Amino acid sequence: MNFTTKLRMAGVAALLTSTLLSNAALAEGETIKIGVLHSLSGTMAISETTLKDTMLMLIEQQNAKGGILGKKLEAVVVDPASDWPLFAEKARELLTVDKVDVMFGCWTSVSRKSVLPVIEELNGLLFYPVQYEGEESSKNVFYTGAAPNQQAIPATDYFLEELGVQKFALLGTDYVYPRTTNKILEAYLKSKGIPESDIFINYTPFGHSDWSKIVADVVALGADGKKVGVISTINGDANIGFYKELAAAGISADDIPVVAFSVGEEELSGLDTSNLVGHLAAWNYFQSADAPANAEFIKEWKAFAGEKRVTNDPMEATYIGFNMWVKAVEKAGTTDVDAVSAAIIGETFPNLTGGTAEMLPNHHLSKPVLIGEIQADGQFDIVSQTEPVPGDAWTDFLPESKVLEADWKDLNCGMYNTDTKTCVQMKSNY
Amino acid sequence: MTGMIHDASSMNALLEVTSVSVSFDGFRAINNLSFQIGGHELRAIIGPNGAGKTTFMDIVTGKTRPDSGRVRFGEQSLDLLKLRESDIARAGIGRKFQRPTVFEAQSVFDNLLMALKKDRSPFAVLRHRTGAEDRTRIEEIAAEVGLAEQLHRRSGELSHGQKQWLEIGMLLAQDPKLLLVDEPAAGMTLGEREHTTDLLKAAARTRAVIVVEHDMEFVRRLDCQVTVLHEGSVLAEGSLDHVTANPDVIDVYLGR
Amino acid sequence: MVPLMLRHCLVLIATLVLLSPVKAQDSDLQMLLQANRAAIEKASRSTIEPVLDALVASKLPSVSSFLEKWREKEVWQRKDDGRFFFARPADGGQYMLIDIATGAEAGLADKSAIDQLKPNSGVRAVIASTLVEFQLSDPDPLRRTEALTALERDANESHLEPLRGAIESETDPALKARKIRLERLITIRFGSDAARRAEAIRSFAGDLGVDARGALNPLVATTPGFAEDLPAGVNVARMLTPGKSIDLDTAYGMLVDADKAPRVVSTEARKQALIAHMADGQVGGIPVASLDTQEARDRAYMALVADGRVPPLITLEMKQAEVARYRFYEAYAETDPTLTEAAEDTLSSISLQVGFNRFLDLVLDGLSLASIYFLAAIGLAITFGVMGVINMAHGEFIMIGAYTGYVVQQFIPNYTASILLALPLAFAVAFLAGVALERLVIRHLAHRPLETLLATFGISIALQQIAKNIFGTQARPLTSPAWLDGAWVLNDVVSISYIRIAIFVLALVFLVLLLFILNRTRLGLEVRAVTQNPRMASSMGINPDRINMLTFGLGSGIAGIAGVAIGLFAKVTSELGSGYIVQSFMTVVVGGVGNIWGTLAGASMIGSLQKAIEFFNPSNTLAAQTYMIIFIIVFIQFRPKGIIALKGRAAGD
Amino acid sequence: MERSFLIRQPSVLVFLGLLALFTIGATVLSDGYGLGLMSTSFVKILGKTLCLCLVAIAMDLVWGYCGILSLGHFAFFGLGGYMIGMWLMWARTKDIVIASMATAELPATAGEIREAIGTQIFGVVGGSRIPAIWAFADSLAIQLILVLLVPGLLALVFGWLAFRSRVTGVYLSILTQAMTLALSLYLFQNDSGLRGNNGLSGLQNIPGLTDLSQSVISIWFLWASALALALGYLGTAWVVSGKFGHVIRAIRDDEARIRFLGYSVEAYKLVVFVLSALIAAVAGALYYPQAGIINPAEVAPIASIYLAVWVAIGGRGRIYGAVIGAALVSLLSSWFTGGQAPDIPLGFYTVRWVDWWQVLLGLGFVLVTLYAPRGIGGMFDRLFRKDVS
Repeated sequence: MNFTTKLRMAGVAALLTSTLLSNAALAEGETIKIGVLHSLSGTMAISETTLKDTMLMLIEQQNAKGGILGKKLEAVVVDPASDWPLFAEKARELLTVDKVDVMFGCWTSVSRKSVLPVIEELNGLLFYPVQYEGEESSKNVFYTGAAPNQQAIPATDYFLEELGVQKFALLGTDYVYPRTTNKILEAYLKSKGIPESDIFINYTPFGHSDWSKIVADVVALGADGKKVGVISTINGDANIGFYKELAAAGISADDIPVVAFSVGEEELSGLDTSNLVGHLAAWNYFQSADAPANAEFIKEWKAFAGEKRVTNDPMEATYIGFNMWVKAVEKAGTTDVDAVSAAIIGETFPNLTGGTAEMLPNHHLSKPVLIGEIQADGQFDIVSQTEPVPGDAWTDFLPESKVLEADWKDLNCGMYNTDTKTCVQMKSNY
Repeated sequence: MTGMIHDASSMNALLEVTSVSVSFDGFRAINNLSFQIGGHELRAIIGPNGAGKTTFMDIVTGKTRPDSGRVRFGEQSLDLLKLRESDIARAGIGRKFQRPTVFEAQSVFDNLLMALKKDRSPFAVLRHRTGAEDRTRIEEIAAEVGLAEQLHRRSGELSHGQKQWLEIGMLLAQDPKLLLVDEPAAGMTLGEREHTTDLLKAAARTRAVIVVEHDMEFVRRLDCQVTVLHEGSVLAEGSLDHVTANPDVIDVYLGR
Repeated sequence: MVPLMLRHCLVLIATLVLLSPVKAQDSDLQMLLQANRAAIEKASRSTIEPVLDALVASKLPSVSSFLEKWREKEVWQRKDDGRFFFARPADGGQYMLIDIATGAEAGLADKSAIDQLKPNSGVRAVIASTLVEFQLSDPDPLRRTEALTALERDANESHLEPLRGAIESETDPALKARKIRLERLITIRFGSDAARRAEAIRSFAGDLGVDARGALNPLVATTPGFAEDLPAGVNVARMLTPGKSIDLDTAYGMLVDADKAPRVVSTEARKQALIAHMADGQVGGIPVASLDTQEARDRAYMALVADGRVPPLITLEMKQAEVARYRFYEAYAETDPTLTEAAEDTLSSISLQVGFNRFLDLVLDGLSLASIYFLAAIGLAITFGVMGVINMAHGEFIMIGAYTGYVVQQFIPNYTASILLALPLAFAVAFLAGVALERLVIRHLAHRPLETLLATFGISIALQQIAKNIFGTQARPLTSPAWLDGAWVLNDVVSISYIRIAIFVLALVFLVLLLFILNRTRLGLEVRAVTQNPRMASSMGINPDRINMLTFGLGSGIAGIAGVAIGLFAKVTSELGSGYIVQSFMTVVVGGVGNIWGTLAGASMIGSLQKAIEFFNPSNTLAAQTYMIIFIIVFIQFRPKGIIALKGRAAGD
Repeated sequence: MERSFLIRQPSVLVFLGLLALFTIGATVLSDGYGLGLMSTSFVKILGKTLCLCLVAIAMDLVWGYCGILSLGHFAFFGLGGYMIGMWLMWARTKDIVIASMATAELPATAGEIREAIGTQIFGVVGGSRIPAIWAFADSLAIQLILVLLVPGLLALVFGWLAFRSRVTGVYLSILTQAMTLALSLYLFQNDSGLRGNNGLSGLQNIPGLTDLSQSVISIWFLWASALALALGYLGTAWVVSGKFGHVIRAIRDDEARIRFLGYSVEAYKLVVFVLSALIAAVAGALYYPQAGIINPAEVAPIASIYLAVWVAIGGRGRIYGAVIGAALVSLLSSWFTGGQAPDIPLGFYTVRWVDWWQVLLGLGFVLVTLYAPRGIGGMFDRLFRKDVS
């Protein structure tokens, strides 16, 4: 190409352009392209790499089954490097340069918020596999992780009813998910008759390691004779220091139980759990779930990624999301975003824990909520499993959100005010 | 008190240092030193190593703050101890360091340009345009110090002696009332020394010049009043012949 | 408590009635369980109590052992007939079932044919509390301890008498003391004799235990109330003056809640009222289109009020008038004033003690944090302070140390041995890495400190990524030996974990060791010589290159050891070190460069100050860190050379 | 600015010419205005790269020319972004709110609109009260002034404190790093009123221009960034070419000596520091609408260290060096993280660029500092036998 040759002479920038150009030319191939938008470097790589591997495994399996609609699947893996603006940049690149048909990705809310305007503008499709704070429903996103009512609220109920907790310490890493979740929980607890003075809230930075004072503060909460429980939205590495300090302080789960929303098998593999036995986590999936589909999934995962690897909730969410998308594409006979989006609502797929997940009109799943106690081997002992709970995009426990509803089937609106009967906005406010 | 010899100019001294002391980590570098110099005078300061010559200059130029004493300068009797280095320099005291310190990355012209007596505030400098007047002045000074040919060379490329001259040139460009010169002749060839002596003598016609020097030959050539420092105080003052005849001085230089 | 007892009796009767249809060969226990099968299968704290009461009331001998096994999750249920068994694993993935009453083997079963009962911790706590009466006088001291632990967590009125009965016969003095203390605690909460309760209350004066405060605080808990005249029998804690000790709005709200005053019309309610009374494009004579200011809306609403179509607004005066008709007070839930008075007295004596001890605890926390900062920064103090080298890869040496510890643990499963080996090994590995860095990079950048900063930053990102490539992105476990588990507990307020103590000791050891090396050894002498005057030193036969290499290795090696220590109490990831680098630099700079004492001072100041800020702002640790850094920035302005300033080359002149 | 200045600085003309060519070329190739051969995402990358070049120039001014190694310049860059981001979010949300309230029974009051905006913007971080710092968010003009004022004031106060007490060299570097760390920690708190970790997002949607496609807007921003870069380059070149430039280089080379010439080093440093902070702020204000989101991680210390590294790689003390360094490293990063670089199978191990590119980058820094202390710009100079100080 003469044109390209000229460009090459213009230097590095042009060289890059030409690469992009040639890629763009190839994009109309015979494969269905799947964008994988997970950080492979930076702070979030710790969690997100696993999901990238899960996607690669699922795609490989689907190809072994013959692909979809007679076409092979091709993964386009990019690395947004835990850099939030880079998520938007990479998403745009995936949609316009690589021309992917669907994207699976993001972990943190801020990365999703970064990507949202881009996919809404370009009418892309994103499956988001992580539990999050809710308060969002985009036409172009399917949320296969838990909304607060599928994780935080049932866990709090468990605390109130099963453990008789009367005083709550809400400990979180200082970012959006804990903040919003705690705000919802605060409102929920007050509605359950817990006075404000019995709710202690603390926020720590990412990767916090100096927990002794906070643990001491929590212990001191017990001084008015009420049973104290900790609801932890502590993220990532910081958990390790927290649990170590908890164990060192000799606090057993029977004294002060901790229920965590961000601690799964993967996080526990980073520490010695013998002192943490009995503390809790709430998820929609545990590796220990006793179901044939799960056993099969774990076997395949270990064969793909290695014997020592564990499975976790976001992996199941990815798995369900991927399979639902496959079914929807087959049903629609095309990968066209609007057709697939319409086809996927009401679609069902078996959970790994038994039962069936259903995609709701608000782009969330209905899934059972599981509560597990940590065991000495780093796995969870499931002590409670609910019937499938429909994910709620807008929580019922905050006055502003109570009146809001998302429905992409009939109302065709992600933020519908049931009081005024108006669609507040078509596109998300990020 | 030593240093009882006063010449006529001391009545209206340009620089008046009174009972200054300073110590570093217990070592008394300057010990109750008093010193005066008039408006148009050439003065040499000699003394063995560690006599406090450089510290004395540091105090006058504001680099070191004395523990006690007074330093007054100029007609308004400015209290130098209250001023910062740059203010002191602007008040009219120029200093040449022992090792030539010119801005080696920049040209001779630029070095002189920076030294030229002008408004030194950042915004004035930002607006500065180098006019014909400035060029003429710089060329004059360059000619005076013998660097007319070198004006557009990088000063880092100059020989050692040329750097010394450039530095003297920079002092002249500042047009100070008082010049402090630290060992100007160090490392110079004989011819260069003569030229330097002439420069300093010429400079002292319109301003006060204090030369710190080791080299007795050079001091003799300067042909001026001499102050001998020892252990941070003035040991003797007067003509070179006078002080070299002083038994104390002989003792210090030759004795121990 | 009477209705509860009644309920229990009813359950028991119901169970007995249900007994007959169960198969004849079943033991009484099995029958009883089958009768309550649903409640046991889906055990919940709120529903399990009647079942437990029935079991206890049955007085069957095997009840206590069944409860214990149940609590330990050792009870299984056969799926086909729902019968309960104990089980132990047998060959071929099968389980040997054991009869719950006789302990006899009852045949093999496939794992898929049986379900394990997994009572959650709430249920387990209830079971434990039920077990208390069986265990209080058990000959096995372990069981007695268990019972006491259960009582400490959750006791009720019914435990008081058995506990009192079990004190006399107790032989173990420690357990006896625990029982006596518990007896007093439970007396405070459930005792029936006021004098005895008051005595128990007073006996806890100055006691720091959380349990003591836990028993006393409920006694002095108050609820606000109001009345036209103070009713008799209310134990008033204090009177409330509306507008002063109680908010006027809160007070008025109490009246509204009790239907004693009309509800305040909120802005939103007024808006709804306007919408409801819209007619012909206007409300109250004002066109709807012009209702786009609050002021216009208020006018429209007042017009509606004038027409009597909406409730009037409640003005401040009206609120005040209403509130003035009542007296507001805070009342104790406990009606006996002698008890509340005793509790208040005791608590005030405790709170003074608690305050002091909390301060002590804060000091310990501060010391601990300081020792961690010190360990992290001390290596830097050597390389930066003594050599003037800015090593941005210092954090990565810490990381190298931590990963070394992790690798050692992969080969040596004994945690004590592996830590003891890991410490010198981490030093050695980091030392070598440091020497390599010094020889390959830093030596060539002598006297260009800002450029060493950039080059070592490059090394830092490369090392981090290499660690990621080798060890993966997941955090790796670095487990401390069992003897470092737990905490040194002075009382319920002051405690510090053994790991932190170990780190503190390690920091002290290094302080002494380094002071020794620098001040008393040949190497130290040479280091100081090179620091002060390299040219002179080399003319005296000291090889400055060698000294720089060793110094740098020493600093890096110590960072490696710090890595093991930090890994023990936090986490091992590739980003472990980068979290400490800025803090370490600040520690060194604040303390004063080139001086180990300075680093100590810097670490102490930063550590204790951070804890102090956290103390005043306990809900936001992030803010504490922010203020800390701002403080450091300001501090440096006033002491640019740090707390302990040095002169000479190291001071950066 | 007179003719003689440009004649004495031929490199400035060359650079401006190349920049114009580049911008026109990109426009011609773009989706929005041209042949459609260059994707919008790439145009955005180019636009952002220009902004990074501009902040690199600011860094070069303060470090390369004046010798102050600031490791906190992204604080100013980020603050510039935040200030413009506040208006972008506010105005966009206001449009949405007014549109959704248009159908309500009663016309909305100003208070209701404010409240609804608050809920929309802060609902996501669990709040609805509008923090005081958003007082002027409604006014583009004021926020534009704040783009300069806030970072400028921070630089002024910080610089005044630091230079007055003569904190220099490495100490100053660490202090500037602490400054940006404190800022990022502060912004991380939800209580900061700037939406905590989520930051300000959706900034690419320009209020009032919602009908325009991003392919067009991206070109506008490319031009705006190019213009800003051109002005920044020109301005910086002018500043450093005159007597002021000589003085600040003299400060870099020998601070004490220039002091004895009567120059107040502190005042000069402060002027340079603030000036460079202002340039950085402008760059940030142009960068983030293209990036779409700004959050506290952007002002974390590491970003500023990278900035120093770009300048070092490009060659400090030469303005084009800063531009080369910033453009090269950021475009390379973008390429390597894009998954476009092919993996290298070695049989026993597959070298994947996502895994190894950071290692290469790091070692690259080391090699450049060791063997090419004048950076790529220095090699340029040698090529053209030019003697640059």
